[in-house]
Amino acid sequence: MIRAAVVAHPIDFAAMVSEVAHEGNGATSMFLGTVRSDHDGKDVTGIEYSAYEEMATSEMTAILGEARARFGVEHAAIEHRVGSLDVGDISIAVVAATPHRDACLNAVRFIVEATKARAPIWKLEHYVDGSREWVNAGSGNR
Amino acid sequence: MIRAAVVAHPIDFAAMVSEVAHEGNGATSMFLGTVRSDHDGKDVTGIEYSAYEEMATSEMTAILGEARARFGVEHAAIEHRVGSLDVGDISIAVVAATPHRDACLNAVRFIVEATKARAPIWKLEHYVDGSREWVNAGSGNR
Amino acid sequence: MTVTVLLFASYADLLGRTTLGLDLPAGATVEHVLSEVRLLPGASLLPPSPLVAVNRSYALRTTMLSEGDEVALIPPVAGG
Amino acid sequence: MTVTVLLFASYADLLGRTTLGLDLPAGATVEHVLSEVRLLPGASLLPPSPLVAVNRSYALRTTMLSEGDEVALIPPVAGG
Repeated sequence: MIRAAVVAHPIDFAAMVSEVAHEGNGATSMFLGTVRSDHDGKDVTGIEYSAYEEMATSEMTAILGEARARFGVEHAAIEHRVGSLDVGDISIAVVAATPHRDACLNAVRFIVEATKARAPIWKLEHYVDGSREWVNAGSGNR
Repeated sequence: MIRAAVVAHPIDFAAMVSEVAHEGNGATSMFLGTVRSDHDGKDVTGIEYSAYEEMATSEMTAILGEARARFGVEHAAIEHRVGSLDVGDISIAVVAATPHRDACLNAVRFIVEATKARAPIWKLEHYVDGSREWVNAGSGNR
Repeated sequence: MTVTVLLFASYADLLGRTTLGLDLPAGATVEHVLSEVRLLPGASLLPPSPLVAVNRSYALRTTMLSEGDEVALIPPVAGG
Repeated sequence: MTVTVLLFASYADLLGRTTLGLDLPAGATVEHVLSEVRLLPGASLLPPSPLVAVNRSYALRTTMLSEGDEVALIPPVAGG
Protein backbone atom coordinates (compact mmCIF):
# COMPACT_ATOMS: atom_id res chain seq x y z
CA MET A 1 0.00 0.00 0.00
CA ILE A 2 1.00 3.59 -0.55
CA ARG A 3 -1.03 6.50 0.76
CA ALA A 4 -0.62 10.27 0.72
CA ALA A 5 -2.89 12.73 2.47
CA VAL A 6 -3.20 16.33 3.51
CA VAL A 7 -4.83 16.36 6.94
CA ALA A 8 -6.29 19.03 9.19
CA HIS A 9 -5.92 17.02 12.42
CA PRO A 10 -2.88 16.04 14.52
CA ILE A 11 -0.75 13.38 12.82
CA ASP A 12 -0.75 9.95 14.48
CA PHE A 13 2.66 8.64 13.42
CA ALA A 14 2.31 5.39 15.40
CA ALA A 15 -0.79 4.53 13.38
CA MET A 16 1.17 5.19 10.19
CA VAL A 17 3.92 2.81 11.35
CA SER A 18 1.26 0.13 11.89
CA GLU A 19 -0.15 0.89 8.47
CA VAL A 20 3.10 0.06 6.63
CA ALA A 21 3.86 -3.01 8.76
CA HIS A 22 4.02 -6.29 6.84
CA GLU A 23 5.57 -9.59 7.89
CA GLY A 24 7.96 -9.51 4.95
CA ASN A 25 9.42 -6.18 6.09
CA GLY A 26 12.44 -6.12 8.39
CA ALA A 27 13.01 -2.38 8.33
CA THR A 28 10.85 0.68 8.91
CA SER A 29 12.06 4.23 8.59
CA MET A 30 10.23 7.40 9.59
CA PHE A 31 10.74 11.13 9.36
CA LEU A 32 8.79 13.75 11.31
CA GLY A 33 8.96 17.47 10.71
CA THR A 34 8.00 19.56 13.74
CA VAL A 35 7.51 23.27 14.30
CA ARG A 36 10.69 24.77 15.73
CA SER A 37 10.77 27.60 18.24
CA ASP A 38 13.13 29.65 16.12
CA HIS A 39 13.79 30.37 12.47
CA ASP A 40 16.83 32.34 11.36
CA GLY A 41 17.12 33.73 14.86
CA LYS A 42 13.49 34.85 15.17
CA ASP A 43 11.30 33.45 17.95
CA VAL A 44 8.43 31.51 16.42
CA THR A 45 5.11 31.12 18.22
CA GLY A 46 3.41 28.98 15.57
CA ILE A 47 2.98 28.26 11.88
CA GLU A 48 -0.09 28.42 9.69
CA TYR A 49 0.24 25.76 6.98
CA SER A 50 -1.88 25.97 3.86
CA ALA A 51 -1.95 23.84 0.73
CA TYR A 52 -3.44 23.43 -2.70
CA GLU A 53 -4.82 20.26 -1.22
CA GLU A 54 -5.88 18.25 -4.27
CA MET A 55 -2.59 18.92 -6.06
CA ALA A 56 -0.48 18.35 -2.93
CA THR A 57 -2.17 14.98 -2.49
CA SER A 58 -1.63 13.96 -6.11
CA GLU A 59 1.97 15.24 -6.10
CA MET A 60 2.78 13.30 -2.90
CA THR A 61 1.07 10.21 -4.32
CA ALA A 62 3.25 10.55 -7.43
CA ILE A 63 6.35 10.86 -5.22
CA LEU A 64 5.45 7.63 -3.40
CA GLY A 65 5.09 5.96 -6.79
CA GLU A 66 8.54 7.20 -7.77
CA ALA A 67 9.93 5.84 -4.48
CA ARG A 68 8.41 2.47 -5.32
CA ALA A 69 10.03 2.51 -8.77
CA ARG A 70 13.43 3.67 -7.49
CA PHE A 71 13.74 1.80 -4.20
CA GLY A 72 11.19 -1.00 -4.43
CA VAL A 73 9.18 0.41 -1.53
CA GLU A 74 5.79 -1.28 -1.47
CA HIS A 75 4.62 0.10 1.88
CA ALA A 76 4.83 3.83 2.46
CA ALA A 77 2.64 6.63 3.74
CA ILE A 78 2.90 10.38 3.99
CA GLU A 79 0.72 12.88 5.78
CA HIS A 80 1.12 16.63 5.72
CA ARG A 81 -0.86 18.70 8.15
CA VAL A 82 -2.47 22.06 7.37
CA GLY A 83 -3.93 24.67 9.70
CA SER A 84 -2.53 26.36 12.79
CA LEU A 85 0.35 24.47 14.39
CA ASP A 86 2.12 25.24 17.65
CA VAL A 87 5.81 24.77 18.41
CA GLY A 88 6.47 21.03 18.67
CA ASP A 89 3.49 19.99 16.53
CA ILE A 90 4.16 17.53 13.73
CA SER A 91 3.73 19.11 10.28
CA ILE A 92 4.82 16.14 8.16
CA ALA A 93 5.27 12.42 8.71
CA VAL A 94 6.78 10.01 6.21
CA VAL A 95 7.04 6.28 6.90
CA ALA A 96 8.31 3.47 4.70
CA ALA A 97 8.84 -0.21 5.36
CA THR A 98 10.90 -2.62 3.27
CA PRO A 99 12.52 -6.03 3.61
CA HIS A 100 15.99 -4.50 4.12
CA ARG A 101 17.15 -1.26 5.65
CA ASP A 102 18.86 0.57 2.80
CA ALA A 103 15.71 0.83 0.72
CA CYS A 104 13.56 2.38 3.44
CA LEU A 105 16.27 4.76 4.67
CA ASN A 106 16.89 5.99 1.11
CA ALA A 107 13.19 6.15 0.30
CA VAL A 108 12.26 8.26 3.33
CA ARG A 109 14.96 10.79 2.53
CA PHE A 110 13.84 10.91 -1.11
CA ILE A 111 10.16 11.30 -0.21
CA VAL A 112 10.84 14.08 2.31
CA GLU A 113 13.08 16.02 -0.05
CA ALA A 114 10.80 15.61 -3.07
CA THR A 115 7.78 16.67 -1.03
CA LYS A 116 9.52 19.79 0.26
CA ALA A 117 10.58 20.62 -3.30
CA ARG A 118 7.35 19.87 -5.16
CA ALA A 119 4.23 19.72 -3.00
CA PRO A 120 2.24 22.98 -3.18
CA ILE A 121 2.25 23.71 0.54
CA TRP A 122 3.10 27.00 2.24
CA LYS A 123 3.79 28.22 5.71
CA LEU A 124 3.10 31.52 7.35
CA GLU A 125 5.26 31.88 10.43
CA HIS A 126 4.05 33.85 13.42
CA TYR A 127 6.71 35.50 15.54
CA VAL A 128 6.83 36.58 19.16
CA ASP A 129 6.85 40.26 18.10
CA GLY A 130 3.46 39.78 16.41
CA SER A 131 4.80 39.85 12.85
CA ARG A 132 4.06 37.13 10.28
CA GLU A 133 5.99 36.02 7.25
CA TRP A 134 5.56 33.60 4.37
CA VAL A 135 8.51 31.26 4.52
CA ASN A 136 10.49 30.80 1.36
CA ALA A 137 11.90 27.31 0.86
CA GLY A 138 15.65 27.40 0.96
CA SER A 139 15.72 30.30 3.43
CA GLY A 140 16.99 28.21 6.28
CA ASN A 141 14.09 25.83 6.71
CA ARG A 142 15.90 22.64 5.69
CA MET B 1 20.10 13.74 26.13
CA ILE B 2 21.43 10.55 24.65
CA ARG B 3 20.41 7.12 25.96
CA ALA B 4 21.22 3.56 24.95
CA ALA B 5 19.66 0.47 26.47
CA VAL B 6 19.29 -3.26 26.03
CA VAL B 7 15.72 -4.13 27.02
CA ALA B 8 13.81 -7.35 27.62
CA HIS B 9 10.36 -5.85 27.07
CA PRO B 10 8.56 -4.65 23.92
CA ILE B 11 10.01 -1.41 22.55
CA ASP B 12 7.75 1.65 22.82
CA PHE B 13 9.01 3.73 19.90
CA ALA B 14 6.43 6.48 20.42
CA ALA B 15 7.81 7.08 23.92
CA MET B 16 11.30 7.31 22.43
CA VAL B 17 10.11 9.93 19.94
CA SER B 18 8.73 11.95 22.87
CA GLU B 19 12.00 11.49 24.70
CA VAL B 20 14.07 13.20 21.97
CA ALA B 21 11.54 15.99 21.38
CA HIS B 22 12.80 19.50 22.05
CA GLU B 23 11.36 22.82 20.90
CA GLY B 24 14.57 23.66 19.05
CA ASN B 25 14.30 20.52 16.91
CA GLY B 26 12.47 20.65 13.59
CA ALA B 27 13.32 17.14 12.45
CA THR B 28 13.02 13.69 13.96
CA SER B 29 14.17 10.52 12.26
CA MET B 30 13.54 6.96 13.38
CA PHE B 31 14.53 3.46 12.31
CA LEU B 32 12.85 0.25 13.46
CA GLY B 33 14.15 -3.23 12.83
CA THR B 34 11.46 -5.91 12.89
CA VAL B 35 11.54 -9.70 12.67
CA ARG B 36 10.87 -10.79 9.11
CA SER B 37 8.94 -13.90 8.15
CA ASP B 38 11.71 -15.10 5.88
CA HIS B 39 15.48 -15.14 5.75
CA ASP B 40 17.35 -16.30 2.68
CA GLY B 41 14.25 -18.14 1.55
CA LYS B 42 13.65 -19.94 4.86
CA ASP B 43 10.38 -19.42 6.73
CA VAL B 44 11.12 -17.84 10.09
CA THR B 45 8.85 -18.35 13.10
CA GLY B 46 10.79 -16.19 15.54
CA ILE B 47 14.18 -14.98 16.69
CA GLU B 48 15.95 -15.37 20.01
CA TYR B 49 18.12 -12.30 20.57
CA SER B 50 20.90 -12.40 23.13
CA ALA B 51 23.54 -9.86 24.06
CA TYR B 52 26.60 -9.19 26.14
CA GLU B 53 24.37 -6.62 27.74
CA GLU B 54 26.81 -4.38 29.60
CA MET B 55 29.14 -4.14 26.62
CA ALA B 56 26.29 -3.69 24.13
CA THR B 57 25.00 -0.80 26.24
CA SER B 58 28.39 0.85 26.49
CA GLU B 59 29.13 0.30 22.78
CA MET B 60 25.77 1.81 21.77
CA THR B 61 26.34 4.73 24.16
CA ALA B 62 29.72 5.30 22.51
CA ILE B 63 28.06 5.21 19.07
CA LEU B 64 25.55 7.89 20.15
CA GLY B 65 28.51 9.98 21.35
CA GLU B 66 30.15 9.57 17.96
CA ALA B 67 26.89 10.63 16.27
CA ARG B 68 26.88 13.75 18.43
CA ALA B 69 30.45 14.56 17.43
CA ARG B 70 29.89 13.87 13.73
CA PHE B 71 26.40 15.21 13.15
CA GLY B 72 25.74 17.51 16.12
CA VAL B 73 22.91 15.29 17.37
CA GLU B 74 22.07 16.30 20.94
CA HIS B 75 18.90 14.21 21.29
CA ALA B 76 19.08 10.53 20.39
CA ALA B 77 18.06 7.21 21.86
CA ILE B 78 18.54 3.58 20.96
CA GLU B 79 16.97 0.46 22.38
CA HIS B 80 17.78 -3.10 21.39
CA ARG B 81 15.54 -5.85 22.59
CA VAL B 82 16.68 -9.28 23.75
CA GLY B 83 14.71 -12.47 24.35
CA SER B 84 12.20 -14.32 22.19
CA LEU B 85 10.69 -12.21 19.43
CA ASP B 86 7.91 -13.15 17.04
CA VAL B 87 7.57 -12.13 13.42
CA GLY B 88 6.73 -8.41 13.31
CA ASP B 89 8.20 -7.62 16.74
CA ILE B 90 10.57 -4.67 16.96
CA SER B 91 14.15 -5.71 17.69
CA ILE B 92 15.82 -2.31 17.47
CA ALA B 93 14.65 1.30 17.55
CA VAL B 94 16.84 4.31 16.88
CA VAL B 95 15.51 7.87 17.11
CA ALA B 96 17.31 11.17 16.70
CA ALA B 97 16.04 14.74 16.66
CA THR B 98 17.90 17.79 15.39
CA PRO B 99 17.15 21.36 14.29
CA HIS B 100 17.41 20.44 10.58
CA ARG B 101 16.70 17.25 8.69
CA ASP B 102 20.05 16.25 7.21
CA ALA B 103 21.69 15.75 10.58
CA CYS B 104 19.04 13.41 11.98
CA LEU B 105 18.67 11.41 8.75
CA ASN B 106 22.43 10.91 8.54
CA ALA B 107 22.75 10.18 12.25
CA VAL B 108 20.08 7.49 12.32
CA ARG B 109 21.69 5.66 9.42
CA PHE B 110 25.10 5.91 11.09
CA ILE B 111 23.79 4.71 14.46
CA VAL B 112 21.96 1.74 12.92
CA GLU B 113 24.93 0.66 10.83
CA ALA B 114 27.46 1.10 13.62
CA THR B 115 25.25 -0.81 16.05
CA LYS B 116 24.84 -3.69 13.64
CA ALA B 117 28.60 -3.77 13.07
CA ARG B 118 29.81 -3.33 16.65
CA ALA B 119 27.26 -4.11 19.34
CA PRO B 120 27.76 -7.61 20.79
CA ILE B 121 24.29 -8.91 20.03
CA TRP B 122 23.36 -12.20 18.39
CA LYS B 123 20.31 -13.80 16.92
CA LEU B 124 19.23 -17.40 16.80
CA GLU B 125 16.60 -17.83 14.13
CA HIS B 126 13.88 -20.45 14.48
CA TYR B 127 12.48 -21.89 11.28
CA VAL B 128 9.17 -23.50 10.39
CA ASP B 129 10.91 -26.87 9.95
CA GLY B 130 12.01 -26.77 13.62
CA SER B 131 15.67 -26.03 12.90
CA ARG B 132 17.56 -23.14 14.48
CA GLU B 133 20.56 -21.22 13.29
CA TRP B 134 22.84 -18.48 14.59
CA VAL B 135 22.66 -15.69 12.05
CA ASN B 136 25.93 -14.38 10.75
CA ALA B 137 25.93 -10.66 10.02
CA GLY B 138 26.36 -10.07 6.33
CA SER B 139 24.53 -13.26 5.40
CA GLY B 140 21.54 -11.47 4.00
CA ASN B 141 20.29 -9.72 7.11
CA ARG B 142 20.91 -6.14 6.01
CA MET C 1 -13.56 29.68 -23.10
CA THR C 2 -13.55 30.05 -19.34
CA VAL C 3 -10.79 28.99 -16.98
CA THR C 4 -10.57 29.27 -13.21
CA VAL C 5 -7.42 30.79 -11.73
CA LEU C 6 -6.42 29.82 -8.20
CA LEU C 7 -4.16 31.95 -6.02
CA PHE C 8 -2.51 30.76 -2.83
CA ALA C 9 -0.51 31.97 0.13
CA SER C 10 1.60 35.07 -0.60
CA TYR C 11 0.09 35.45 -4.07
CA ALA C 12 -3.42 35.44 -2.63
CA ASP C 13 -2.27 38.09 -0.15
CA LEU C 14 -0.74 40.24 -2.91
CA LEU C 15 -3.82 40.13 -5.11
CA GLY C 16 -6.39 40.12 -2.32
CA ARG C 17 -8.24 37.10 -3.69
CA THR C 18 -7.94 33.32 -3.94
CA THR C 19 -9.83 32.71 -7.14
CA LEU C 20 -10.58 34.42 -10.41
CA GLY C 21 -12.61 33.46 -13.48
CA LEU C 22 -11.12 34.40 -16.86
CA ASP C 23 -12.69 34.42 -20.30
CA LEU C 24 -9.98 33.63 -22.85
CA PRO C 25 -9.85 33.19 -26.63
CA ALA C 26 -9.66 29.64 -27.98
CA GLY C 27 -6.03 28.48 -28.14
CA ALA C 28 -4.99 30.56 -25.12
CA THR C 29 -1.97 29.39 -23.15
CA VAL C 30 -0.71 29.77 -19.58
CA GLU C 31 1.08 32.90 -20.81
CA HIS C 32 -2.28 34.52 -21.54
CA VAL C 33 -3.43 33.81 -18.00
CA LEU C 34 -0.31 35.39 -16.57
CA SER C 35 -0.81 38.47 -18.75
CA GLU C 36 -4.36 38.87 -17.47
CA VAL C 37 -3.35 38.35 -13.86
CA ARG C 38 -0.67 41.01 -14.19
CA LEU C 39 -3.39 43.59 -14.88
CA LEU C 40 -4.80 43.11 -11.37
CA PRO C 41 -3.99 45.55 -8.56
CA GLY C 42 -1.06 44.20 -6.51
CA ALA C 43 0.27 42.06 -9.36
CA SER C 44 3.40 44.15 -9.81
CA LEU C 45 4.95 42.25 -6.89
CA LEU C 46 4.52 38.84 -8.54
CA PRO C 47 7.82 37.32 -9.68
CA PRO C 48 8.60 37.45 -13.43
CA SER C 49 8.04 33.72 -13.91
CA PRO C 50 5.77 32.22 -11.26
CA LEU C 51 5.29 28.45 -11.22
CA VAL C 52 1.98 27.43 -12.70
CA ALA C 53 -0.07 24.25 -12.49
CA VAL C 54 -2.85 23.29 -14.88
CA ASN C 55 -5.38 20.81 -13.55
CA ARG C 56 -3.08 20.01 -10.61
CA SER C 57 0.10 19.30 -12.59
CA TYR C 58 3.02 21.65 -13.09
CA ALA C 59 2.77 23.25 -16.53
CA LEU C 60 4.78 25.40 -18.93
CA ARG C 61 4.01 28.96 -20.04
CA THR C 62 3.30 27.54 -23.47
CA THR C 63 0.81 24.92 -22.23
CA MET C 64 -2.46 25.27 -24.17
CA LEU C 65 -5.62 25.58 -22.12
CA SER C 66 -9.08 24.11 -22.56
CA GLU C 67 -12.55 25.10 -21.41
CA GLY C 68 -12.92 24.60 -17.66
CA ASP C 69 -9.23 24.22 -16.87
CA GLU C 70 -8.04 24.99 -13.37
CA VAL C 71 -4.92 27.17 -13.54
CA ALA C 72 -3.05 27.70 -10.28
CA LEU C 73 -0.24 30.15 -9.59
CA ILE C 74 2.11 28.37 -7.19
CA PRO C 75 4.20 30.53 -4.83
CA PRO C 76 7.59 29.14 -3.74
CA VAL C 77 6.66 25.98 -1.87
CA ALA C 78 7.67 25.49 1.75
CA GLY C 79 6.15 22.25 2.93
CA GLY C 80 7.72 19.90 5.42
CA MET D 1 46.18 -13.91 38.46
CA THR D 2 42.62 -14.87 37.77
CA VAL D 3 40.49 -13.72 34.85
CA THR D 4 36.91 -14.52 33.94
CA VAL D 5 36.19 -15.65 30.40
CA LEU D 6 32.72 -15.07 28.97
CA LEU D 7 31.31 -17.07 26.06
CA PHE D 8 28.21 -16.09 24.09
CA ALA D 9 25.83 -17.36 21.44
CA SER D 10 27.40 -19.88 19.03
CA TYR D 11 30.66 -19.99 21.04
CA ALA D 12 28.75 -20.87 24.20
CA ASP D 13 26.98 -23.60 22.25
CA LEU D 14 30.28 -24.96 20.87
CA LEU D 15 31.97 -25.08 24.26
CA GLY D 16 28.90 -25.99 26.28
CA ARG D 17 29.40 -23.19 28.77
CA THR D 18 28.99 -19.43 29.17
CA THR D 19 31.72 -18.69 31.64
CA LEU D 20 35.13 -19.97 32.66
CA GLY D 21 37.66 -18.95 35.32
CA LEU D 22 41.30 -19.04 34.28
CA ASP D 23 44.45 -18.80 36.38
CA LEU D 24 47.15 -17.12 34.29
CA PRO D 25 50.74 -16.07 34.90
CA ALA D 26 51.44 -12.39 35.49
CA GLY D 27 51.90 -10.55 32.17
CA ALA D 28 49.53 -12.84 30.32
CA THR D 29 47.79 -11.48 27.24
CA VAL D 30 44.58 -12.16 25.36
CA GLU D 31 46.59 -14.68 23.32
CA HIS D 32 47.12 -16.76 26.46
CA VAL D 33 43.41 -16.86 27.09
CA LEU D 34 42.73 -18.02 23.54
CA SER D 35 45.34 -20.77 23.92
CA GLU D 36 43.69 -22.01 27.09
CA VAL D 37 40.23 -21.89 25.58
CA ARG D 38 41.42 -23.93 22.60
CA LEU D 39 42.16 -26.82 24.95
CA LEU D 40 38.47 -27.17 25.80
CA PRO D 41 36.30 -29.82 24.14
CA GLY D 42 34.48 -28.30 21.16
CA ALA D 43 37.02 -25.51 20.70
CA SER D 44 38.29 -26.90 17.40
CA LEU D 45 35.32 -25.23 15.69
CA LEU D 46 36.24 -21.74 16.93
CA PRO D 47 37.53 -19.45 14.17
CA PRO D 48 41.29 -18.84 14.01
CA SER D 49 40.99 -15.26 15.24
CA PRO D 50 37.84 -14.64 17.24
CA LEU D 51 37.02 -11.09 18.30
CA VAL D 52 37.82 -10.47 21.94
CA ALA D 53 36.74 -7.81 24.41
CA VAL D 54 38.50 -7.03 27.67
CA ASN D 55 36.39 -5.31 30.30
CA ARG D 56 33.70 -4.57 27.69
CA SER D 57 35.93 -2.97 25.06
CA TYR D 58 37.25 -4.62 21.92
CA ALA D 59 40.88 -5.67 22.48
CA LEU D 60 43.89 -6.99 20.59
CA ARG D 61 45.51 -10.42 20.97
CA THR D 62 48.50 -8.63 22.47
CA THR D 63 46.45 -6.76 25.09
CA MET D 64 47.95 -7.39 28.55
CA LEU D 65 45.58 -8.61 31.22
CA SER D 66 45.24 -7.76 34.90
CA GLU D 67 43.83 -9.54 37.92
CA GLY D 68 40.06 -9.74 37.74
CA ASP D 69 39.73 -8.81 34.07
CA GLU D 70 36.63 -9.88 32.19
CA VAL D 71 37.63 -11.38 28.84
CA ALA D 72 34.82 -12.07 26.37
CA LEU D 73 34.99 -14.02 23.13
CA ILE D 74 32.66 -12.24 20.72
CA PRO D 75 31.05 -14.31 17.94
CA PRO D 76 30.21 -12.50 14.68
CA VAL D 77 27.66 -9.92 15.78
CA ALA D 78 24.20 -9.84 14.26
CA GLY D 79 22.24 -7.16 16.08
CA GLY D 80 19.61 -4.97 14.53
